[in-house]
Amino acid sequence: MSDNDVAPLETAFGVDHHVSRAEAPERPAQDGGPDMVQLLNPEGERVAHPEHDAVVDGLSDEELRGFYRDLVLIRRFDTEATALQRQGELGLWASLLGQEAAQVGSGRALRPQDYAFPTYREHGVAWCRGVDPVNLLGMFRGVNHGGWDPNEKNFHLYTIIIGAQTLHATGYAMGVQRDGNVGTGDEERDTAVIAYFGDGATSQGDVSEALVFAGVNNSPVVFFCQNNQWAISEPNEKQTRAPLWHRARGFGFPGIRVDGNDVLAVYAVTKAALDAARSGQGPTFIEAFTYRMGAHTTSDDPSKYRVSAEVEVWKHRDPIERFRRWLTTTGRADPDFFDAVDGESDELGASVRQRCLSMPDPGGTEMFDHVFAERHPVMERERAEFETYHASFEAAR
Amino acid sequence: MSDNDVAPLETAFGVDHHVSRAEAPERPAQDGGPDMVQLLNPEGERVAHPEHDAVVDGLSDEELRGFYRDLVLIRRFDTEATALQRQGELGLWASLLGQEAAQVGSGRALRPQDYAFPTYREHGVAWCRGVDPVNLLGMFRGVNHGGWDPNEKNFHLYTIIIGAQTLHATGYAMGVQRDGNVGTGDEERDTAVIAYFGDGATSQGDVSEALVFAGVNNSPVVFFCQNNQWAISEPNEKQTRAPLWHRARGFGFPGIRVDGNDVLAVYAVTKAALDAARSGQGPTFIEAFTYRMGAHTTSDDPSKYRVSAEVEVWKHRDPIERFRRWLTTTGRADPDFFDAVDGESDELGASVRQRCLSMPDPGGTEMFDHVFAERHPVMERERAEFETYHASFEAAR
Amino acid sequence: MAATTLAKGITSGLRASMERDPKVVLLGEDIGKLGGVFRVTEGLQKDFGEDRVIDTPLAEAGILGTAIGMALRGYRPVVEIQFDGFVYPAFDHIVSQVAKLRARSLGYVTMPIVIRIPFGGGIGAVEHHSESNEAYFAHTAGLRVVVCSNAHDAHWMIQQAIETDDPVVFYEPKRRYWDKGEVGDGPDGPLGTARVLREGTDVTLLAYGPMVKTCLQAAQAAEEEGRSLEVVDLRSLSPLDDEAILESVQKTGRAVVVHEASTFLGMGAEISALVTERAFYHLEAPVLRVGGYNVPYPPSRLEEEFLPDLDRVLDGVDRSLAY
Amino acid sequence: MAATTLAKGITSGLRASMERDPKVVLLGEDIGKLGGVFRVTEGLQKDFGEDRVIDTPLAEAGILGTAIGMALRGYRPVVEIQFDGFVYPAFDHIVSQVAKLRARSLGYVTMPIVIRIPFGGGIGAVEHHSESNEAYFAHTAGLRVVVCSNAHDAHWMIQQAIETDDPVVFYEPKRRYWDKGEVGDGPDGPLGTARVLREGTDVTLLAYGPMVKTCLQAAQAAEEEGRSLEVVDLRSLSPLDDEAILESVQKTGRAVVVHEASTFLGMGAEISALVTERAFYHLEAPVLRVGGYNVPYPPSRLEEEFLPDLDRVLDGVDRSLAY
Ligand SMILES: Cc1ncc(C[n+]2csc(CCOP(=O)(O)OP(=O)(O)O)c2C)c(N)n1
Ligand SMILES: Cc1ncc(C[n+]2csc(CCOP(=O)(O)OP(=O)(O)O)c2C)c(N)n1
Ligand SMILES: [Mg+2]
Ligand SMILES: [Mg+2]
Repeated sequence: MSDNDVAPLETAFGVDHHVSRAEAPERPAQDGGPDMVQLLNPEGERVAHPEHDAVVDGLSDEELRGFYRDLVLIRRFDTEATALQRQGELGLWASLLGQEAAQVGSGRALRPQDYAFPTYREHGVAWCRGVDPVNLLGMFRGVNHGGWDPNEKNFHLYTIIIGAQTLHATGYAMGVQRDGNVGTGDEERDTAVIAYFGDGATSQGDVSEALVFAGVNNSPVVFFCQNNQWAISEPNEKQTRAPLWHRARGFGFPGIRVDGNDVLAVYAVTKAALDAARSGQGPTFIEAFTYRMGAHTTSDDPSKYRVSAEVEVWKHRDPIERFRRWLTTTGRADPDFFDAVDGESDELGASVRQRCLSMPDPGGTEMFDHVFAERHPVMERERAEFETYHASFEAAR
Repeated sequence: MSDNDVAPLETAFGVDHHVSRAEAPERPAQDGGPDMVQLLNPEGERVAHPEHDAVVDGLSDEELRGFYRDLVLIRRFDTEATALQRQGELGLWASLLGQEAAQVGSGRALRPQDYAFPTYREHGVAWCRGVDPVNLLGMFRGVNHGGWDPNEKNFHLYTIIIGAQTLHATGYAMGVQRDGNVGTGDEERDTAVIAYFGDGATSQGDVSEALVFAGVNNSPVVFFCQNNQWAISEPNEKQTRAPLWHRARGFGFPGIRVDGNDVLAVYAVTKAALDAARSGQGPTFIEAFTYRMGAHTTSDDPSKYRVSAEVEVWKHRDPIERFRRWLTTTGRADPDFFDAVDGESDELGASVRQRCLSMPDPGGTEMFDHVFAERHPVMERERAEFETYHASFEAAR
Repeated sequence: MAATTLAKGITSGLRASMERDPKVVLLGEDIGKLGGVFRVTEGLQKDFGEDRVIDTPLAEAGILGTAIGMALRGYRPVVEIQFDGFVYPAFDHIVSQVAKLRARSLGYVTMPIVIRIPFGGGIGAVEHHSESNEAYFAHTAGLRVVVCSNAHDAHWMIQQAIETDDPVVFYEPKRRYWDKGEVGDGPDGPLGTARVLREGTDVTLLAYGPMVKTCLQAAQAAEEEGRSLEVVDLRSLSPLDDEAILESVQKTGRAVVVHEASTFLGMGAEISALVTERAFYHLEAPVLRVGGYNVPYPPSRLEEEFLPDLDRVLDGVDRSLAY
Repeated sequence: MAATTLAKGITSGLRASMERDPKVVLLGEDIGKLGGVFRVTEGLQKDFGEDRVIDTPLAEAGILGTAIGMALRGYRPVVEIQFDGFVYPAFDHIVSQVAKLRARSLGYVTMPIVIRIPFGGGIGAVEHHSESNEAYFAHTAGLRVVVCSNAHDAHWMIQQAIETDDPVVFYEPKRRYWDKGEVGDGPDGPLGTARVLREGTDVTLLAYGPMVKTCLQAAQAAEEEGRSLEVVDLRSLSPLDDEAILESVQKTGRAVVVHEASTFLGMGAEISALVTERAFYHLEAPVLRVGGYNVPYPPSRLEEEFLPDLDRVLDGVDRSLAY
């Protein structure tokens, strides 16, 4: 092979050294590598970045404290949901523990008119969009499959089929283009779409097809990949040989890796990508380099497949800790503020719990109610049969 | 976006200039660009290439004349098939006109133990593998769906579902790895797999998934994309924003663009990739930059969607003409040789025609014969019913 | 309107819908300049522009997936699948998303998507180009599945399919694309209804799409032998027009379902079960099925023997009458 | 052998096949260290290595597509689909390649692939985790579709499925994974045969997978009311064991088919059609169907009302006997 086509290849983990093609990928310590955008290091120190400094320096202290509040409250919500599952009130829960900064940073970069397409783990994004968190429990409690109005907060239903939502986001963005809501310069009109997905999802053909469609159409969509290093029990190297942020280039648009545990960096990078999309510069692929601190879901048992030493490494990179430290050392927040957030967080936990327990079960006939928009004889007949059957059955008792 | 993630993007056509993200792709003159490997220019002049010179210089004159013979005979076969279709002897034909060098160059780089997975247009590859060309007509005549034994010449059946065969090739290569037939150093044992597909196919999720699987498993498979610029009526820019050879990098292995109308370059590049695969260095993605000179198939009418000026440009790049010129000017072949090939080619045309016309129609019950390997009551009952019905029907006449 | 082909009936129907509603967009492979491999969308890109008649990348999952996104944004996508055998890469989006999104969202979201599929055999094509896969979609709760059999229905049913807020899989009998017929002034009843095309008293033939013509010919031939066959064009496979089916079978007491698809779990199975459940005492014979054999679609030189034809339909009628 | 769970019956069956034939390889998501989300492949990667128990990338089309390639190279891939609702991205490879390759190649190529699908509801799961999609594959010519309902069959049928040179879709009733049963010394008849699990004279219950247990319980309850129900475990959905089905229904004159899948074009439709065609004069009542409603699988708090249970089965029996 000639040199012009084989620039240094990287392993999936961004350690930027030349890898011979003969070497099989192995599992290194997960380090984002030198290309990763980071504005706040794990010690809570601000790292200068010529391109992104201006944006974060422009954030008011109130906005910054707002980020912190989001991070804490969404973690609290998540903890409560996990507890509710343990107590049998939810059938399942997919925790976002460790991914708060990736979600809050990106979620807060969205404008009201933007639209988000989540997986099943974007509780933090939902929170930023203003979706009532209790709504997020419905699916896991088994009372509905989602059940919020996606258009109320421009936040689509959770999508469980891995990767599918990236195409929906792309199509939505193609609609935005047809509405003329790109590149007008009107801040309230220009619209971007953001598609969330995991590292595992990048293997699905759907995700690659979304990159094709978005590239060809130059659509206003940001592909936001939370690389939490694991897809259930499978580590990154079972999904890809190259770092994920490299993927986009071959589809004709930029890819970038950001420290997913750094809320400032995620905010800045996502904002830049969304701005680019809204102004007609097309898609961007963002790999938020983070870690799934908990189990895949409450049904999972990570002790079967990963070592706790790895988790320990990532504990030191906690997204909330470093941000709190920075807020403190820079004098942007004081102990009263932190106490207030803790108080609010306890209230949130209690109210979520109480409102979860009082979520009504759906009535049996509801399963027939929303399948079709227009009259459908089979629905009508089965609904009637269902009622008759249950009535007779009750009567017989 | 920072510079480190946005290196100059190219349009799909390899013109290597910086394209702002805002510019929508447009349709330039198809030029392979400076990264394209070319050893023989359209004028038939040898272009030096430090990496590949040795390989082609090592080819004997006889081998080189063999390439020429292949190119001419396969074009003759293709012309005959097109004629047979026009005369109603085939239901359809997918011509390889213009792609002879891409197919012969790659096909001749294969070793007997290698395995090829074609689309429906790889008549030239089939020829190089030693598949009886009449077999290729069966599917188009409607007497079978392929009907050769893939394992006889290590040439899989034609695959019509776009892109599917790239996964089959990858799985086959995973089998080769498990057989230990990679990197042993034994020339007759080490095995590579080659998957053929078109530019349009790159949009299919299957193809991207094949790149994922091949990358992760470091499998001995070469992805050979014949970019003939068109997928039926859709030009490259409807399929991709980036040049196709860029695709591979994001999946962790090299991509390379080669002049698909230059049999020497295709041979050299493919041989290097196959050697790498066999020796355990994993996959390569080759984009053979070529042109579909004819219609998509005999059912197609390209006048609806492309201008003849474009076809004219490519006529000057004819793969056979340039090679003939080079063989002549370098004294590697003389008029007698060319005459002999022409004679052989007429014979091939006549024999193919005659053998096509005498291909027997299948018997009706054959449709039940090969569905299952083991006894199946439905097959047996329906076969019997079929026979009874037709017998009674004949009797009634 | 003057006589026109079934294919052009769809073209004019698409055109009418696009003129009426700017949210109607078409997506598919080669539907722009080429007008589709069957020329059904011919001229539409020229008149409505590339934003509304979209030549997509070659990826069916991508087509359906982006169509879903466009529907979520308020568009009404009409998707063309180039041939029946190419719908499978999009299967996941159709059954897991298109069919379920409304129910999943408790009705907040609608999926006004039409999936046009040229289907069936008889045109001498290579493999994957002659499939009849309607049963997969008819079995899928949440989809409407309809089939046109003539130019008139083609023209009106495509408009009805586009107008409904529910997703519709719209089958087009490709070997009847070039058959001509009159297009009347309005649709014959709402989407979801069957139509009796020929009245008769001895046996009911239930068919759809390409087999409707075959059944009408069979009925004609049977008449010459003194048998009176009723021909029902089902038009809608999901929901089935139970009432129309039962009414006819209760009258004749005998039914033969005819389709190109393999019989095992084909539409004939459902219709047989349905009729038997709901009209048991009216049946003088079991509902019989005449369909494709339970083998992969054979090479085209065998398709005449694979597909039901007039004789096989009449053989079915004979078997029914033998009870 | 001692009593074991259905899940572990499959594990031991896989192990036996892998020991016997080094060409048997397993592919799937999370089947290695984790042993699959249902732990069916637990311990196998440890014992047979990563080359034979392959944790694949998260892409079902990729899994099936590469399995096809491995089969072409002489391997016998056993694929695990993590949950029923995730098989659709692989649908194209299953119906266009796995099912057809042997016929296409005139028998030169065989496809000894087993596609394991944990299926059905009743475990309180979120959406896409409780689907019963067997009818899609049973309608597809070229596939064999089987379902186990107990530990014994699980253990032996998986081995039979691996041994046959034909492709097999192998359904595992996930809510019965933890049910225990004895595993006997050998299989009860070849793949493709049904089994009468309980003899009876009044009505035949035809079921498979998770509903077998429900039907056995219903038969037990019915006995207490003096009714004698015969329970047939179909075990094979394609091909159906016609003879066993007909024999039973000819004896009782009445049949109720029970499954979790939606009834419209579900297995019950085919069985009803088949029985009516071939045993018309034996039927004292139409074949009735008790199944899932024709709606997308509901949220789990409603699944008890969606799924057939003992009472709904007995209601079906009552309706049959009322004829
Ligand atoms: C099509 C499909 N296949 C399989 C699954 C089962 N599954 C659920 S989550 C998951 C792993 C996802 O990993 P990743 O994309 O990295 O997201 P994460 O869960 O880490 O956020 C799998 C395999 C699914 N939901 N959909
Ligand atoms: C899954 C699928 N979708 C659509 C088609 C119809 N089709 C056949 S060939 C073709 C274009 C293929 O273009 P390309 O991959 O560039 O190959 P080429 O024909 O140019 O060699 C299309 C859309 C198909 N065969 N399979
Ligand atoms: Mg992950
Ligand atoms: Mg092409």
